[in-house]
Amino acid sequence: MSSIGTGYDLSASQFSPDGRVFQVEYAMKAVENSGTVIGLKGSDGIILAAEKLILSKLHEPSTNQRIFNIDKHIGMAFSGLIADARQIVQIARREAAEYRQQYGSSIPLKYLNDRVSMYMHAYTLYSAIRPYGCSVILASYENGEPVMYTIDPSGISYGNHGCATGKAKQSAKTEIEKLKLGQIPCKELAKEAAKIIYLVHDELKDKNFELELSWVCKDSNGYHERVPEVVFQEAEKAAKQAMEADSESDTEDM
Amino acid sequence: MVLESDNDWMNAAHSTGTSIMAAEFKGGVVIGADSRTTTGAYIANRVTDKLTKVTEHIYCCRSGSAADTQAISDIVSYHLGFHGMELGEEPLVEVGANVFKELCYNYRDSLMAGILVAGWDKKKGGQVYSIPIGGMCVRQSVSIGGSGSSYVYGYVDANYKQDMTQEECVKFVTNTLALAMSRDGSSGGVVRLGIISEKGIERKVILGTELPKFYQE
Amino acid sequence: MSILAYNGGAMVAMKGENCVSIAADRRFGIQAQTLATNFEKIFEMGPHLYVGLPGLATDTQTVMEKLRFRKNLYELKENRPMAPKVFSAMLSHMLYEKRFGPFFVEPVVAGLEPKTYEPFICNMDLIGCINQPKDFVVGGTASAQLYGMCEALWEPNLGPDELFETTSQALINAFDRDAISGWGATVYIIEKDKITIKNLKTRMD
Amino acid sequence: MSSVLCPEIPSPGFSFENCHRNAMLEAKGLAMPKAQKTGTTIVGIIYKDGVILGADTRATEDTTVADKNCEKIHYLAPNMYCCGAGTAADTEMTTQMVASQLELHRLYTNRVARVATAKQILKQYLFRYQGYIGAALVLGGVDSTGPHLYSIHPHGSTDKLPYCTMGSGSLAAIAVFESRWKENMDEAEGIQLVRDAIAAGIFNDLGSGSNVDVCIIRKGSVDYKRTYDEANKKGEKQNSYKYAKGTTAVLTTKVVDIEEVAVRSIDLERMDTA
Amino acid sequence: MMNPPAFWQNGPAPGNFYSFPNMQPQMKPEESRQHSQGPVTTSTSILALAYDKGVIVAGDLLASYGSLARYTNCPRIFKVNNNIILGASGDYADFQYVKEFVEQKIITEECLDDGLFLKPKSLYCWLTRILYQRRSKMDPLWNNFVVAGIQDGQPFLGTVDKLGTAYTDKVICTGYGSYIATPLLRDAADKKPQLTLDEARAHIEKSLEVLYYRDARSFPKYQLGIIDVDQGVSIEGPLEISQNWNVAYSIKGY
Amino acid sequence: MSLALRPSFPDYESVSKHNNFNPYSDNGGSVVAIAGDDFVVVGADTRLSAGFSIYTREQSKLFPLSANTVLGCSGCWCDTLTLTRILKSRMQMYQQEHNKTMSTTACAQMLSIILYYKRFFPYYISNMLVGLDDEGKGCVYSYDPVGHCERRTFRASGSAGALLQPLLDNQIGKKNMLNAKEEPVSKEAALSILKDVFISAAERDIYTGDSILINIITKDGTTEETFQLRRD
Repeated sequence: MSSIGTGYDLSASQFSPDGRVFQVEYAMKAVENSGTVIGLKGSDGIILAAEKLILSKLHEPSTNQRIFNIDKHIGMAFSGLIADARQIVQIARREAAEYRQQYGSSIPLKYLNDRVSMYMHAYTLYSAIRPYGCSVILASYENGEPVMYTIDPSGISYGNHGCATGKAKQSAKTEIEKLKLGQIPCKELAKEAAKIIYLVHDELKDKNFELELSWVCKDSNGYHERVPEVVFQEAEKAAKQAMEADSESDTEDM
Repeated sequence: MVLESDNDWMNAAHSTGTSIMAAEFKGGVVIGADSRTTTGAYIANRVTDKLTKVTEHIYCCRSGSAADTQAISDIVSYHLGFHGMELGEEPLVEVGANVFKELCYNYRDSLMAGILVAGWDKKKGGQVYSIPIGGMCVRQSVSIGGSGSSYVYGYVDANYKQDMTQEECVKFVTNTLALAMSRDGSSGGVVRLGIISEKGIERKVILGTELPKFYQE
Repeated sequence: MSILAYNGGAMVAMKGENCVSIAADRRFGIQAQTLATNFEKIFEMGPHLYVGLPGLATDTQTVMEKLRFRKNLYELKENRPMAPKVFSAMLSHMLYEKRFGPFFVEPVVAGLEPKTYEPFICNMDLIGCINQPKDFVVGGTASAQLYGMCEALWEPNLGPDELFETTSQALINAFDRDAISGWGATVYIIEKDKITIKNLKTRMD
Repeated sequence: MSSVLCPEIPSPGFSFENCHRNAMLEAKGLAMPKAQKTGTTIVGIIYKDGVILGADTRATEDTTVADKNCEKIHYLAPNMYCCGAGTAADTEMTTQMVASQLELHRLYTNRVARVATAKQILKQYLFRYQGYIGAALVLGGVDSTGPHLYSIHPHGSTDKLPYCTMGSGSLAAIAVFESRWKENMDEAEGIQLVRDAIAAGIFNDLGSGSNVDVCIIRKGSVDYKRTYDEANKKGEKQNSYKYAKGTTAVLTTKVVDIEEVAVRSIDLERMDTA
Repeated sequence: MMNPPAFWQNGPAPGNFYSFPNMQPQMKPEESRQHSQGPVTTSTSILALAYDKGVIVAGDLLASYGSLARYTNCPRIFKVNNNIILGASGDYADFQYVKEFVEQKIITEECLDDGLFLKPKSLYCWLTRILYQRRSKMDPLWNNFVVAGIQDGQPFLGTVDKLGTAYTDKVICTGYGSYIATPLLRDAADKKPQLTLDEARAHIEKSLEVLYYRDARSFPKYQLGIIDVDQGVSIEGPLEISQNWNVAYSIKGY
Repeated sequence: MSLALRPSFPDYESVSKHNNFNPYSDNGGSVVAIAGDDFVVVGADTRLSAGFSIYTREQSKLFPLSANTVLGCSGCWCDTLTLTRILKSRMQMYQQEHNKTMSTTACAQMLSIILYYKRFFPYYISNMLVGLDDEGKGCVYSYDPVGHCERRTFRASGSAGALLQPLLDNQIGKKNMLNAKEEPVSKEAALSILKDVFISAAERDIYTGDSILINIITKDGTTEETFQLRRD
C-alpha cells in the first residue's frame, strides 16, 4: 500500500501509474477485516462454514447470518461487509428466479457465478460507485457433482475444491490444503470445517464467535440448508476436542 | 343474469357424439359402437344401444342427433317391414341403405345424422353402406363414423384386410373402437358388437373394464 | 323491457274462509307515461267468477272478449254457469293454442265453485300453465313485491273483512314499490251471497 | 271468412295468428317474456315389482318461485305416469294430450295400453316440433311385458333405462343413482333411493325445491304419494300481520247481492226416433 | 360512432397518434393486445373434502383439447409446502403459469430461512387477488383453484374461480364435479360432520367413479392429495377408478 | 318462450365457440337493515350461489368495519371481496393516521366515493352500510353500484330486495295505514320483522335461503345472531 495518498485511489475508474485500481484493493481489505469463511468440497457435496465474530455482548444468537440460501440448491457464504453482501444475495436470488422462470429448471451454478461476478465487476468500472466490499462463496450440488466458486470484490471468480476468505484466510487455506478434498463424505467434512474455523479463530483479538455450518449434498437431497442439529453438535464437539488436544500438546511442547 | 343458459346439458341437443363402425368379413359383417350419449360434456346415457335393428338381417349404427337418427330408424324399419311383407322375403341390404339415403338426402338441411347400414343378404352376402351427413350413400368394405372416427382412420387403413375370419374381424372392430373411445371424449362406455351373418345377429357387450388396453402415458 | 311490462299493472287474488278476493291497480300507461287511472283489469265472468288479465292492455281486452264469447257459448250450450275450474281449463287451453304466438297476459282467476261455494283461485303464465296454490296468486309487473307481501301477510281462514284488509295492504304496499302500477286500486271480495267492490285510496304518483 | 252468422270453425292444433304481431313487437325492442319453467328434478327407477317415479314440486319463473307445490308427475293411463321438466305448460299439455290419446287407444283395443305406445306417441309428437315444445319427460309404467322406464328429450329422442333423471337437478339425482342403484331392489329400498335422489336435486339445485312426490306403479296397482316427504317447511313466522278493520283507506264501496243461483234442471226429452 | 374531429388539418384526432405520410396507420396500443379468448387445453373437475384431521383432494390426469383426450398424464394437484396442497381445473397452461409462480414464491420464502412458512389462508387470499386482478384486466386465468391445507392445526379448504370469486367450505368441487359430486359429498359431510380419513377417502373415490360415468371429459386415472394434521402431505397416484358397467347387459334398443 | 332457435351439437362443432368473457357474476343474496333510535339491526342470508348451484351455505355477507359500523353486501362476490378488503385497509389507515376510528357517517361518504371511482367498471354490488351516527342514532345507508348514497331508517336490497321492501314500508314505515301511529320501532320488533321478511323471501327467491346472520349494533357494541331458513 505504498501508494496511499497519491491521489489515484479516489475513484474506481482510475488506474494508478503502476496499473492498480486502489479502490478494489481497499475493498479486499474490507474483506480481510471480517471473520473467516471457508468452503470445502467433499465426496458427496459441499460444506460451508463461517466464523461469525460477535462484537457485542447483546448479540442475539443466530442473527446476522453469513450463509444464505440463493435457490433450493445453491448456498452462499460471504466475508466482508454484511450490507454489501446482502445486496449480492438479492442479485443472485433474482438471477436464480429469473432463470427458473425463463428456462423452467434450476440455474446451473456456473451460470450464476458468471452473472454474479459480472455484476460485481461492473462495480469496479465507474467513478460514481464503489466496488463491493465482500467476497462470496457459491456452492451447489448439481447432478451428483459438488460445485463451488468464490468471487472477489474485483469480480474475479475462481472455481475451487476448497477456499477461504476473511481474516485468517491464509492459515485456513494451509489447513484446508492438508485435507483430501473431494474424497471425504460431508458428514466427516463438517467436523473438519468446524475444526478449521475453531483453529484459525484468533482468541486474542476477537473474543467471541459463533460457528455457522451449512451444506448442500447428497444427504440434503441436493438442497442447501443449515446442517442438521446432530451433525452440527458433533462437528462443534469434534472441533472443541481438537482445540483442547491442541492446547494440551502445545503445553506439552512447552 | 346467468341462468341455465350456461349449463350445456340443459341447452345442447341430445347427441350421440359417437364412435361407430362396420366391417365385412368372410360370411357376414361385424358392427360395433360405443355406448355414450352426451349433451355437451354431460353423459346423458352411458349405456346407450346405438346398434339399431331395421330387419332381421339389416342393422344400422347411428351417429349425430339422437332424435333425428331414432326417428329415421323408426321410419325405415317400418318401411322395410312393410316392403318385406309385400315382397314376401327380406329386403336386400342395398335396398335398406337406399331408403336411409333417400330420407337423409331429402331432409339434409334439417337432419343431423351419420348412419352406417350393415347387414347380410343372399345376393351379396355381408355389406356395409355409409350414409354420412349430407345424404350420400356408398358401399365400403369397412366404414367408421361419428366424432371418434377421425382418430382411428389410420389404424383402420393399416389393419383392415379383406376376407378376415369372424374372430379376426371382431378383434379388429373391438380394437378400433377401443382406440377411438380412449381418445374421443364424446365416445366411451362399453363396446356393443353385433355379428350379422346368414344365421342372423349375435350380439355382444364388452364392458369398459374388459376393453383391450393400448399404450398410454 | 318485456312486452308484459309495456302497460304495467299489478294483480293479486287470495283465498279466505268461504270467500275469495281479487284485486288490481287501476293504472293504464304506456311504459312510464300514465294515461288513465280508471282502467279495469278484472272482469266479471259469472256471479261467482272473476278473471284478472294483467299484461299488455290490448291483449287484456282481446282475451277478455274472446273469453266472454266462449263463456256465453258454453252457457248457451250447457245451460249452466261456468265453474271457475272449467273456466280456467278453457282459458289455459285457449292460451296454449297460441303457444308459439302468445297473448301477453298472465291471467288470475278467482271465484267460488258452484254449489259447494268452495273458494277457487289460480293463475297461469302467458301460455296457460295453471298454478293452483292453497293461499294466494299474483300477477303483473309488481309480482315480486306482491310475493314478498303475501308470503308475510297471508294466513289461513281469513274472514271477508280481514281478507279485504290483507289483500288491500298487500297490493298497495307492493305497487308503491313498482313504478308502472298503482294509481288507485279495486278490490273484489267474493262471498256466497254478495260481492263487495271497493275502490281504494292510494298514492297517485 | 267468418261472419257473425257463421262463425269460423277453428282449425285444430296450434294457432299462429299472433306470431306476426309478436315478431313486430319484438323487433321494436320489447323483450319476449319467459314462460314458466319447472327447473325441476325428476327421476324414475325400475325395481323388483315395477316402476317408481319421483319429482320435486317447485316451478320457477326466472329466479322467483312461481309455484311451491306443483304437480310434476302427470297421469297418462291407469298403468302409466309421466314426470315432466322444462316449460311447464308444454309438459302439462303434452301429457294431457297423450293421456287422452291413450284413453281412446284403450277403448279402441280394449287392452291395457303399452308403455312403448305412449313413448312412441310422445317422441313422434316432440320430434315433429323439433324441440320447440320444451318438454323433457320421464315415462314409467307397467304393462303385459313388464315394467318400463323411458327418458324422453325435448327433441324427441328416447332412452330406455333402468334408472334415469331429467331436469336441471338431473346431475345431482343421477349421482345418487349411480352410487346406490342395484338391480331388483325391494319397494322400500326403491322409494328411499328415489326420495334421496330428489332430495339431492332439491338441496343442491336452485331450480328444484319444496317437497318430494313419489309415484309407485306395480302390476295392477298404483300408489301416488303426493308430498311423500316435506323436505322443506316454511319458517315459523314471528308475528301475525292481521290488520284492524278500517286500516285501508276506501274511496267507494259497492255491494252486489246475489240471490241463490238455482241450477235449473231440464227434463230429458226423448229423441224422436220415429 | 362519431369520431371526434382532428386537432388540425390532417392532424391526429384526440386520443390518436399523429400519422406521418406513407406510414401504416398505427394501432392503438390497448387495441393491439390480444387477450386469451377462452381455455384451450383443459382439465376437468377437482374434488375436495375436509375431514376431521385434514383435507383430501382428488383430480384425474387428463388434459383435453376440445373433446380430444389429448394428454393422459397431466398431474394438477401439487404440494406447495408442508402446509398446503393446491389443485386446479380449467386451462392447463394457465395452471402451469400459476404453479411456477407459486413454486418460485416458495423458493423465495425458503431463501429467507426464517422458519416461517406460507399458510393456506395466505395462499388462498393471494390467489384471489391474482385472479381478480386478471379478470379486471379482462384477461382472466381460466382456472378454478382449490387450496387445501392445515392452518393452526385445523383443516382449511377454499376455492377461487377465474373471476376471483372465493369461498371456503367443507366440500368443494369444481367443473362438473360441482353438479355431480357435490351433492354426494355434502350429504356425507352433513350426515357425519367429523369424517375420518378412510371414510372421506371412500366418499371421494365413489364420487370419482360417478363422475367418470357422467362427465365426458373425465378419465379413469387420478391423483389423490391428502394433507393431514398428523401425517403431513402426501400425493398418491396415478390410481385407477373402479368401474361397474354391468347395467349395459340389460339394455337393448331405445 | 325460451327455446333455442337451433339445436346446438357441441360434438360436431368444428370452430371453437367464441367465449365472451363476462367479468361479473350474480352470486345472489339479500340484505335487510332496520335502524331505530339507539340501535340498528342488519341481516343477510348466508347462501352464496351462481346460476342454479349453491356454492356454499355458510357465507357471511356482513363485514364489520368498526365497533359500530357494519357493511352488508350482495351481488358480485368477487367485487365484494375486493371492495371490503379496500375498505378495511382504508379504515385502518384512517385509524393510524388520525388515532381515532372513522365514524359511520364518514365511512358512508368514503364508500360512496370509492364506488364512484369505478364509475365505468363498477363494483356490481348493492351495499348497505349501517351503524350509529354521531348522535348515537341508528342509521342505514344504501347504495347503488356506482355510489349513489341515501340515508334511510330501513332498507332491503339484493336478489330479494323487491320482495322484502314493501313489507318494511308497511310494517316499519307504517305506509298506507289509516290508523297507524308513527312511532319508533323497538329492537325486538325490528328483529322479528327482519326474520319474517327473510322467511317470505326464502319462499320465493331461489337465491335467498339457508340461514340469516344478524348483527345488532348498539352503543355497547355488536352482537350476532343466526336464524335458520329453508335450504332448497
